[in-house]
Amino acid sequence: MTHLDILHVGKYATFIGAAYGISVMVFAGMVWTTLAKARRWRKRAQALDAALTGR
Amino acid sequence: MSRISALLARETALAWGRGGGPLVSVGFYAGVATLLPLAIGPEAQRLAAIAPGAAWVALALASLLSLDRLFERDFEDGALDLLTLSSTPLELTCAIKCLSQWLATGAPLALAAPIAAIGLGAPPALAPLIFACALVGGLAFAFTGGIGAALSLGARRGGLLTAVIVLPLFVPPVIFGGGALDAFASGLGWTAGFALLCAYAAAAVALGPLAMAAACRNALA
Amino acid sequence: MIPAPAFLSNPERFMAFSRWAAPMFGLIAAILGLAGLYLGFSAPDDYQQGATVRIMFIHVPAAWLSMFVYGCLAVASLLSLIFRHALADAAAQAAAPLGAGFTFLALVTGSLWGRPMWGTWWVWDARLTSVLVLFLFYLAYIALRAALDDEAKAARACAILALVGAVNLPVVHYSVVWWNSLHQGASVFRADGPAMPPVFLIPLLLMSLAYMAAFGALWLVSIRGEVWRRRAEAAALRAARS
Amino acid sequence: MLKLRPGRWAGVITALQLRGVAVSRGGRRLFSGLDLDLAPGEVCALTGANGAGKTSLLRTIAGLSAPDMGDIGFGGADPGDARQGGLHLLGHLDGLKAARTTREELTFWSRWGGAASDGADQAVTALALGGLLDLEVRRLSAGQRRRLALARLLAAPRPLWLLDEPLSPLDAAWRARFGAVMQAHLAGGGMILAAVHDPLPIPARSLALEAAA
Repeated sequence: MTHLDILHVGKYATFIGAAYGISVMVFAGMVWTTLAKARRWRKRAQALDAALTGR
Repeated sequence: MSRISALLARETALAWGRGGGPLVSVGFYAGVATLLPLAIGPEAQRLAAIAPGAAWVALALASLLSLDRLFERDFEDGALDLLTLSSTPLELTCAIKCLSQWLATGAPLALAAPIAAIGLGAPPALAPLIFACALVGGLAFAFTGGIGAALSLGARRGGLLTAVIVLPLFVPPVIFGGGALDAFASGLGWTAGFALLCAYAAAAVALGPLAMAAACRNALA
Repeated sequence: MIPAPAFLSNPERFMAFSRWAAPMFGLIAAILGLAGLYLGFSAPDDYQQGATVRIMFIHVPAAWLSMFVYGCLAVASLLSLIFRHALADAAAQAAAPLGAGFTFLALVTGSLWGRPMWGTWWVWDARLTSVLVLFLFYLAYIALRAALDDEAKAARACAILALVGAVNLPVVHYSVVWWNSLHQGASVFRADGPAMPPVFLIPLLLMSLAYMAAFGALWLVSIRGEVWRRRAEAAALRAARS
Repeated sequence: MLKLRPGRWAGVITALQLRGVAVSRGGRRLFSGLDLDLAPGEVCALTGANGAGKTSLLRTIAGLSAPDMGDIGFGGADPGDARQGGLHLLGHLDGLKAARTTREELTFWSRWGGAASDGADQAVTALALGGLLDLEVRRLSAGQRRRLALARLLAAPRPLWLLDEPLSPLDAAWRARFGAVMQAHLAGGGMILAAVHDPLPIPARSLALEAAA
């Protein structure tokens, strides 16, 4: 393993890591916002329906 | 027929706006062409390399300017209702609006394009091709831009929204026109790029009004 | 009139369907993803690109998804225009941000993949440039949706824009490829089908299916959120009037 | 007095029939179950509070927007043709450009409406616009500007007039005078549906729009 190879692999590791890291973050962001939106609006809709039927 | 010529005369007069319309577009165009060397530096060799492309992109941006007046004014003052309630199909009315936009601001811009390009250092031999590209490209920009103008009717900050909608649609004509100019400047065959530009302009003229009319009906509903 | 697909016209049926379908897609995505990653990382380095080929497993699926999602957006918009169903519009509205997310992923991973070989963060490669312009189309759709207040008008205007985009995208792709051939012929990505050794093809396929399943799950949940939002607003309207 | 050529447009619209029409705006239902019959020579005043949907109803009849329910008939004529050549819609906004002169606007809109060559001149005499022809629209008073908008109705005669508070900017003298013009239009077999707040200068049955229950 010449010096270059280590660097070679090492250098690649940062790119691979960065690519996977960003992908995981973006995916997590998409999942969280989607679920949060769905839950928030379901609660609002059910609360309003309850208030309407309750009246 | 008189109805269509009457509309063309009216729309061209409004777009011309006693000289105001083209003045704004050409003024913007000259402004961009002036700022470029100030930013990049006056070295002729560097400027000449980007002159045709820069002139072409500046032309595309300049044709964005007068788009929001294309439908917005008639939509807000009630004229669009009356233009719709007519035996002339709305698609044809939209096409005539874009055509008069092209006549009033596109053509003057096409005259300014060679001047700006040569001013930036493009070879004078390029002038006729830039003028031709600017004329045909202007038609493509007007009809594609009209779609953005019609879609953003009734939206807040309609003008900016039109630009965001329309710039991705400008990618093909910008590439074809820029490619033709670049090919000519480096002595290669420019006809392919120019032919593709004409094809895109023809498609925009044919299909654009369909989307515009649908968008106008939607905004009026 | 062409009969609308059943689940389109009846939100109730869609809500019941998506209630179990969304988690199922999520599960499929997780399983396929893990399998794909495991196989991908256990495969040997590529003789040319070395270890960076691993980035391909998340770049190519993202790039494929960015186009697939725009297809879904265009189909949903077409159904929304023809049948005027709020559900089709909700599907289109829900697909756009997800599509933009996948396109962003494709651009970032593409740039990171090209960086070691080309030494620059951005490579004007035909495919990458097309994905960049596709990203602009998504932004335009989301901007138009945000700028129009009236729901019914926003639905039709955005549907028209999505279809105009769908007609223009092949032309954009062709013009970028033509532009690329004009300036420099080289292309960063050779990950197109048979030229790739099978040891990479299988994980790539698994990852692509995992991404699609993930999008399916996210899309269904997002549409459910849209349906709840519209119900909440309708309820608020009724409450205000009574 | 203005002589209208009666019956010239007999083929286009012979009646207006609304059956169970429901209209909503911005997702809110304004009214429903509206019925109306208008025969040639009849005028109907549309009343109702602001926001009751008078303007929306006129725009729906004109075909600019679609009704939620119910159907709109034009006495057997094809709705598309009827709306392209058989009716005039006069809205709050008159679509006149401030920088253009009265003559330019009148000639364009009468040509656009398909008026005969002398149509515009007839309208000028009927609404006394002679002195204003070379003035720019922005120099006209509200009353003069409304008379210019009303001139369009006369320049290109069409059977059905859909008017949205047509007389509000006019003074008493001009209201009476336009009342006579409306009478002439009705005598010629025309129909008028006018959304008004104060009563029309001519006798007319009225239709009140109540907000949806």
